[in-house]
Amino acid sequence: MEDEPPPKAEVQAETGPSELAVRLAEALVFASSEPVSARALGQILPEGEEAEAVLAELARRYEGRGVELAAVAGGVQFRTARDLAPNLRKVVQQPRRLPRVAMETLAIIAYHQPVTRPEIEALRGTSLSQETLDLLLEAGLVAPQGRKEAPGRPTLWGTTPRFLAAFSLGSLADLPRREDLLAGPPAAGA
Amino acid sequence: MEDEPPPKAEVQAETGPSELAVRLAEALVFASSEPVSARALGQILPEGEEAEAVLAELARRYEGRGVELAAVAGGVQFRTARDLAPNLRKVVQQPRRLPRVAMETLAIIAYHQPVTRPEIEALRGTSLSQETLDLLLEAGLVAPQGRKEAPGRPTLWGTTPRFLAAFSLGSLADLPRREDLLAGPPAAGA
Amino acid sequence: MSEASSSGQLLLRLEGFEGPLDLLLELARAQKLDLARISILALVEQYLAVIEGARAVRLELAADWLVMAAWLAWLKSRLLLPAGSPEAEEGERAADVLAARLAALEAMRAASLWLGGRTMLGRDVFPRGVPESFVEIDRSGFRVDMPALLAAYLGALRRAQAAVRYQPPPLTVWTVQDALGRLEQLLGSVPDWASLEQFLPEQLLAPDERRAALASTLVASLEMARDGGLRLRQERPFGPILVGRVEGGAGGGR
Repeated sequence: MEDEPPPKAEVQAETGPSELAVRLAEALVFASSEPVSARALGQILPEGEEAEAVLAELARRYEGRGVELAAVAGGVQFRTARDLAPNLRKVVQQPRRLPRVAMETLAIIAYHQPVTRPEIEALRGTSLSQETLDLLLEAGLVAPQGRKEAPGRPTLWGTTPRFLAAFSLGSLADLPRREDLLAGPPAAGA
Repeated sequence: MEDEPPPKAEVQAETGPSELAVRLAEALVFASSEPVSARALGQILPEGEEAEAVLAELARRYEGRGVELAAVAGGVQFRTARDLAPNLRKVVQQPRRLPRVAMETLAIIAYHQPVTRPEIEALRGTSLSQETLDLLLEAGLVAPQGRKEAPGRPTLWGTTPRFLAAFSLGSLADLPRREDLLAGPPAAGA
Repeated sequence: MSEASSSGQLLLRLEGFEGPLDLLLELARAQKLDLARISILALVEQYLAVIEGARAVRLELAADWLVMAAWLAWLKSRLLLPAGSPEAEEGERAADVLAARLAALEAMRAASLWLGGRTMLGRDVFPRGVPESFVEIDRSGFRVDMPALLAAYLGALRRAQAAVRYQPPPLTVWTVQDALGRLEQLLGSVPDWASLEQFLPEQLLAPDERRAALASTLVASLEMARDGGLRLRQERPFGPILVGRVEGGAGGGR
């Protein structure tokens, strides 16, 4: 450290920034949590160094590399090269849970398809919100399957192939039978 | 510096990592707040690239610069060159210094982990203040590691990967052996 | 003499020690010897001298200082015994334990110094000030599974059933009005005196319903008897109640 700067500083004074100045700028910009201005850099540079020239030299050295010196509000900051972003991006899947209402509606559609909205509401004993239906549509688990030939021609709903895939079912026939789900005597008694 | 990268990149194209691989490694390690392992780098490198070789090439390119590649905590991390610290300390925000008691407690946890609070207190011959423990926890240097199967099930404490990074250690195996610590007490004690 | 003066100095700094073990370690270091070869007896005497000195100037001492002093006094009494006696051996073992504890603490002091001498992140070297994160969280997927689907289905059906309000099955009641009609209808076709039971409807079978119908018929017959439509007779308490036609003119049937 002590043998480096003196000779170079003198030489560089005429031709450009010293190696120490560039190293200092590199380290400062790297470690700062805020963009570094030429003025801020000037405070730690040796006497006689031009902060602007040092930053220009630093930017030149990083050209085309994995990391580049970007001019941002208030100064400069290192940024990873934009062309590398797709390689660096790591997508973490964080699937949502279906809300209970949506799960119930899905189950009713699965077991009673094709089924109209009023029928779903009658089965659940409560009204079905558009949100819930939209959520199931968005998830691709249900789809309209024509209309019922009845007054008002209400839409019929059914499950999609994606529903089968999501629940690892070969076909709808693989759904557990209703009779197996509902324990006999209590259901009959009610 | 302009005479450095271009010729090498061409030479390396046949014998070593590709320029893209080095740029990717540079960007990834630069972007991370934690040390990056060769395994993690390998996941984003193009087919046929050796992560270890890419990191070695990257380290070589940063030698003597303002920012250097250090092997710590099972991976690599960019850090400012040590000789620049006196200049940087003036402008870069530093974490709080650990008082002697905290350093001693940290050493005990590092050497005796997993260790309970009463065990730490027995070693030091005095009670451990909540402040000290809070300080180490806040700095992310220690963490609970389960409970001891003993009456009261006291919490067991151990060091974190951040501890390794903070003290530039590759792994806990880099800590000197206790016998070696005691071998030179006159020197250390003085 | 030098011992006394050093004790005095230590006394002034007693507050600065991290407990009795810390002071003992400092005293051991003052012996400028390998920790393995320090004189525990000399150490004990120095510690006790410090504590005595503190008491002389009425310094408030925390309990652990005094507990250590008591234990060291006991240790000293054992160490002064002639070698070979069981008590002396006990003292030797305790002295070894103390020396081991001091060595362990000394090792950790050294470890702490060693750590402090490392290249420290944030002191000697600095990490990147603005780390970037390339992690994107994809929340578009849904987590579904068959048990949850089935549980939801059963839950929905159960709740829908619970929503239907409980309605008790309607009771078939033979009203007084019904009984009046039947009495009037049958009165002409029965012989002179007939038991009240004979006027009950044939279709009622349930015992509860039969008793309710009997009560209604009795009330109806009393009403008709009052109006002179029929006569009633009972031979004895709780005996069968007999119903008779009114022959021609009126007549109190009571």
